[in-house]
Amino acid sequence: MNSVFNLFPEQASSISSEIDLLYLFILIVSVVFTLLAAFLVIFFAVKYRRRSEDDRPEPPHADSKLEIAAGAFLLVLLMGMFFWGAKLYFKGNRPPSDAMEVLVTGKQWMWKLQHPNGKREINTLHVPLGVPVKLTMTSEDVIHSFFIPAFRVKNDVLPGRYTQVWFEPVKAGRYDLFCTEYCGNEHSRMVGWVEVMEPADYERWLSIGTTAAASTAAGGGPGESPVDAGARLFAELGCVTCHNQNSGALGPNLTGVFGREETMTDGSVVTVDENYLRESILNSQAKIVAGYAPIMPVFKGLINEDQLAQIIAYIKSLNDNGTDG
Amino acid sequence: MSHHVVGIKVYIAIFLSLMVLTGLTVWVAFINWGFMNDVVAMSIAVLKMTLVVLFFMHLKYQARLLWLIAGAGVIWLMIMFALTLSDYRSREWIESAFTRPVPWVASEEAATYQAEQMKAQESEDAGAHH
Amino acid sequence: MSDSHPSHLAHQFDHVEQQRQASTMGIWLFLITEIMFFGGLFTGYIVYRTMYPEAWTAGSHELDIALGGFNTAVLIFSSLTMALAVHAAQVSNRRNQVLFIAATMILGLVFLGVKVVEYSAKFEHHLIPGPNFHFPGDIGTHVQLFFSFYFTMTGMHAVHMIIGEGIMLWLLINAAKGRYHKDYYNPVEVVGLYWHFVDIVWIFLFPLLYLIGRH
Amino acid sequence: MTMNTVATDNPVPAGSEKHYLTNGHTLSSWLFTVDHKRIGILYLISLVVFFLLGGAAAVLFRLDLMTPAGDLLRSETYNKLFTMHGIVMIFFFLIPSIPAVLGNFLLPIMLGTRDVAFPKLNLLSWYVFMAGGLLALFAIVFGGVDSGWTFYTPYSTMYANSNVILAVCGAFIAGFSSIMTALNFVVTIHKMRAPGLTWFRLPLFVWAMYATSLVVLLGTPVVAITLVMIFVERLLHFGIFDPALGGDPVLFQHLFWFYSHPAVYIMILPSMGVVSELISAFSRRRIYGYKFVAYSSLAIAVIGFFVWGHHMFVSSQSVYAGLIFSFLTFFVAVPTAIKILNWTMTLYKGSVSLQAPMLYAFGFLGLFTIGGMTGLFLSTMATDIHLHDTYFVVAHFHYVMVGGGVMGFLGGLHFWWPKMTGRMYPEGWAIFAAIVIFVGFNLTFFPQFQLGYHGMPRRYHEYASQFQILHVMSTAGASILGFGYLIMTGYLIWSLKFGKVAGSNPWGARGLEWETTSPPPTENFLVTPVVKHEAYAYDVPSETSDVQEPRPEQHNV
Ligand code: HEA
Ligand code: HEA
Ligand code: HEC
Ligand code: CUA
Ligand SMILES: [Cu+2]
Repeated sequence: MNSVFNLFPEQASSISSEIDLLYLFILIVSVVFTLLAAFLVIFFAVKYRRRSEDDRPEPPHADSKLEIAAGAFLLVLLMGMFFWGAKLYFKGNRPPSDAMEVLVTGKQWMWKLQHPNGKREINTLHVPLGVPVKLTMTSEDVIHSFFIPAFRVKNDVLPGRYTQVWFEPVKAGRYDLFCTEYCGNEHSRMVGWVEVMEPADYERWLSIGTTAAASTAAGGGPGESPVDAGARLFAELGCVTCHNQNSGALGPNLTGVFGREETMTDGSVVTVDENYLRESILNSQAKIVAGYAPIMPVFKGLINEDQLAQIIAYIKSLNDNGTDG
Repeated sequence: MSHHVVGIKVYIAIFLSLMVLTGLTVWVAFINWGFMNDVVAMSIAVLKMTLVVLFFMHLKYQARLLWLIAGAGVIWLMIMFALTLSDYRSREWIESAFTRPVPWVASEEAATYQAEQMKAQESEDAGAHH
Repeated sequence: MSDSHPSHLAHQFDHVEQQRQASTMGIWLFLITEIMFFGGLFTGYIVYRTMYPEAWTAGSHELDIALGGFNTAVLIFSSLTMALAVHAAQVSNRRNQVLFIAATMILGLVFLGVKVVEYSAKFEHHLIPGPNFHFPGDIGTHVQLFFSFYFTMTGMHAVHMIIGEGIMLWLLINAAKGRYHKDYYNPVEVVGLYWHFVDIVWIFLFPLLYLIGRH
Repeated sequence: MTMNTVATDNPVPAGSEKHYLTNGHTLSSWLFTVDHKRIGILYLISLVVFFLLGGAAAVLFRLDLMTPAGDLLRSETYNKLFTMHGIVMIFFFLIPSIPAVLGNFLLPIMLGTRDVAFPKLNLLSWYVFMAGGLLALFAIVFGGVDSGWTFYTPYSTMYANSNVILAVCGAFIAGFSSIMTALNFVVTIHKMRAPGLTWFRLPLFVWAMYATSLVVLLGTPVVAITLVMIFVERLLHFGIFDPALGGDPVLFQHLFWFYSHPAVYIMILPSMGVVSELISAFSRRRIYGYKFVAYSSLAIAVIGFFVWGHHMFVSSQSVYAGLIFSFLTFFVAVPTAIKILNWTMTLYKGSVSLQAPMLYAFGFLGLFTIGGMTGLFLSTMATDIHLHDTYFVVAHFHYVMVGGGVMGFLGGLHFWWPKMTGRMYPEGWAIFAAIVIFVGFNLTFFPQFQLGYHGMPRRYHEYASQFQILHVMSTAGASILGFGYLIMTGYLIWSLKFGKVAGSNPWGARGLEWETTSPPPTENFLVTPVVKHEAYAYDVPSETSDVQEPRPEQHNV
């Protein structure tokens, strides 16, 4: 049990100790300067205490040298903090490409999670040890924030958009998961656990859980992976009628579209990512791919967040299978 | 010092210029200049504003301090625009930097395929950006 | 205090010039707060316009250029009459002061009247954002966003006009009583500055709302 | 009524029967006064009431936080209490505190003028403030508000079931009151300085008020329009930030923090001004590097506008924007650090006397330094990811706002108390209270840093049990702190009647305010002072420091 009186909380992800090191650096700088300031103030106050009512000290002779030197010195120190912090921040923002992706949907007041093989869970996230995990997150209502203190990661979860967080657990165990953006009455109950398991245990857990009631209840068929569910929806919703391999198809062939740069009718170029796909499906008229007519129906209101995430997962999966992207 | 009394003729001249500029801005709006339409429209609006401020509002005849105040208002407005847009305009940059094809199930073939894809993507990126 | 204090010199000031400078500076400071006030709306406008250019164009096409252009002319004209009112005060011409202030007020009312006509047309066309909003096609929700800004921006502008009308009524009464003359015309000048500012806001609103993508 | 009591209870110091307090005893002589000093007193009374209300809310929810399950309150109540605490403390206490009370009272005196430039506007600002405050209180009593003081969308506009509209209107209205005060100050400082009082002879308090007022003028309108947008979206259902309508909730955060970050400098700059006055008075020296301190106020005010995005590092704002904001944030620390340096150097070879106001100044130095330094953990992007919205942030901002802002306010209140009331407060009690407040404060908020780094989120009614021990410490501290404030309130009220009569300059301090009687006459000075020396001319013997000459016909403006 890690006590709150330890300097650092549990370090359970690959980035934890790096963040702690930076924290320690700033802490040392702060303590040194605070103590220095406190010492000088007290020392001067005692040494130069008023000895008689008639004390008339000389006015100080300031010549700006001290200020300029101190300012310059501090600026250098601060720039060190800035660069260190920025570098680490960027690292925390770029998931490795082989990260396992888990879908996260926040809603008042619970976390819904879905694993690559379709297994769903609520408020508990099981992840394998030593495998980078990327969470693709969105919200059904207000802004939430996904925070795992032991991993030193956090990001807001927004309605209408995807945001992400990634981490690589380095220590098996059970860690707190908190919602850190105020989201209404039960904000403080929007908490859960992250279970970091040995990969083998994780595989076992994945396989036994796939027929769990939670999966069925949440919409997909039992044990249906997001990709499969997406493929099913793609057919059910009629997407295939326009998006297919036929040369005369009404819509662009979506194979290999993910990650590609697309040119729009207004000449702008966008890179296809999750948020772009989301917009293309929900508000198909917002950005029109060059060479196509704006005929795609708007799917907003027809599909929910879970289904949308599954369709996007399916479209992304087309990259791996297809070769004619 | 604004004891200066601006002549009526000046006012009339400014008024007429403002009217002409209003007509002009409507007229140019119907010509297709692409994004230049916005630039032209805003330039005309800024010009009109300048005329109003300098003459109707007498700033031309006022102390430096008031110029400074008016300028500060405009500059602060620009700060607000610029820094807010720094977020919106650059949101897509990082997305394309980290959004790479991600397989759902990390199977072995997928991983190799992935590696190839990434290489291809990277050379493409390099080509696209430089 | 001393006999050098004319009746229009407030107790805290030493002399008339100081009082005049203080009031001019005060109103200019107030105007920069107004710049920032409208600035918040303009920021939102820019952000969403760059996000949804088509919707903005489509929304703009629902506005009536003729009415908007007419109103622009009315407001510029009212700025002229306001400037002339200040001029009349500067040369101690009481009759013209009253005349021009009244003219400015009437022009302001014309502007507001036209605005009412425009608003009610939007109401009939279901273009008021909210549950009754209806815009054909798929960009409807974003057009609604355009109209949210249209109404908030022109609404805030109209509120400023209405306040201006109120202040001007007070000015008119005092001008009629002959309070303002070449040695003391700060109130006329200050109200004038406010009125011109409101005009400037409209100078920007007109192209930004009415003239998008007209070609 | 309260105002009346103050008016009539006030002692008439022997020898000077006629001063601003005795110039009319009726309630209406207070409610319709245009005297900047009386308006300052009106503000003082109103702000103390708001502070006690906000503090009472804090006491309630701190008690609730004693147990992990939050047994005292329902979560709904908890949420409404911290929201009320935040709104009241920020908009109705700390932002107006020093400017509206000490600024109103002292600024015209320090400038050697009879009143502010627009006295009626000044009175109006108090009424507007009260209207806003009462509206907000009304919202809190009838239905409550639970959006947090930050009003984040779409929660505040679409989901909250509480009285957001009224609270928003209250904050909106209060904004106008700040603007009126700020406008008055800027014009007064520019146009109404006494003869000889050049910019670089101004007390640093005046410089601080000047910088603060600029921030108010340029920032407050933005939060006003942002609140209007909330109003429009919530009440009229015009989509603006609602993602369901294509809006972007993050835009709200940009607009909100565009004001609310600079607002933290509205809260701290005046305190820094007060501390400059205290340190120079109690070490009998001109502030080391006067110009640096003066200019650094302006620098902080300006740079403060470029950094708001540091509240949004994990909001999914673009990381490049985050980079810019983080970078710029570090630049704010430099002028602040220089101020700390200059204050310390003023003590060096000074003649330091540790009376109660000086203790508060020292409290400020220590606590504000800790608060400011912990700001650096937050402006460093990587650490902020972990720290954002945890108790670390709560501790940071209480260290700067309470340890900095409130300490400065209390120090100033004690320092100028004799000037305002004509009576001395009891020194022994004051030192005792200062120490109790200092100890209680640290016990309350220091554990919160540790809580935050260990992951305790803010705005949590229930929490994981490992955090309990630190929460208990914090609550214990809060009761000591509250006790300290109560002692202080007690002896200050006591001193109104029983305090020693103060002469015009009980501290032997320099500055125009010490050259007029205590309490000052309604017109501040019987003759217009002519300033011949720089501020803090402690080396010049008192009698010749500022020669009083008859008001000249014309002087430079
Ligand atoms: C009076 C109010 C006040 C003041 C003065 C400050 C000052 C600073 N603040 Fe703070 N802040 C708040 C009030 C204030 N803050 C509030 C209310 C919030 C939370 C709002 C909410 O979410 O509800 C907040 C939140 C906040 C955040 C967002 C945290 C988050 O939500 O994730 C950040 C991030 O950068 C930050 C940074 C800073 C910095 C860098 C300073 C700097 O100005 C500090 C500069 C001072 C020093 C650096 C110390 C003095 C210097 C020395 C002793 C010399 C030695 C110095 C060096 C070695 C550099 N603050
Ligand atoms: C100027 C600003 C200011 C001041 C002075 C304070 C003062 C205090 N604050 Fe506050 N605080 C904020 C501004 C301020 N705070 C803000 C902006 C927030 C964020 C809100 C949000 O998240 O939206 C916050 C949030 C906040 C939290 C976090 C809540 C949460 O996130 O869940 C806590 C927790 O401990 C806290 C504690 C305290 C305490 C113990 C004091 C003490 O200093 C108070 C001491 C005062 C007293 C104790 C009063 C004495 C009077 C009495 C005792 C009379 C009692 C009378 C009756 C009971 C009838 N504050
Ligand atoms: C009536 C025909 C039609 C149907 C049905 C249809 N689309 Fe489309 N889709 C199009 C056309 C045409 C385009 C290109 C123009 C555009 O960008 O809107 C397109 C574009 C897209 C794009 C952007 C592709 C790119 O290259 O940038 C995506 C993603 C997409 N559709 C997904 C879907 C999904 C998912 C469904 C079903 C839920 C669907 N579509 C149903 C016609 C259709
Ligand atoms: Cu979800 Cu807080
Ligand atoms: Cu900030």
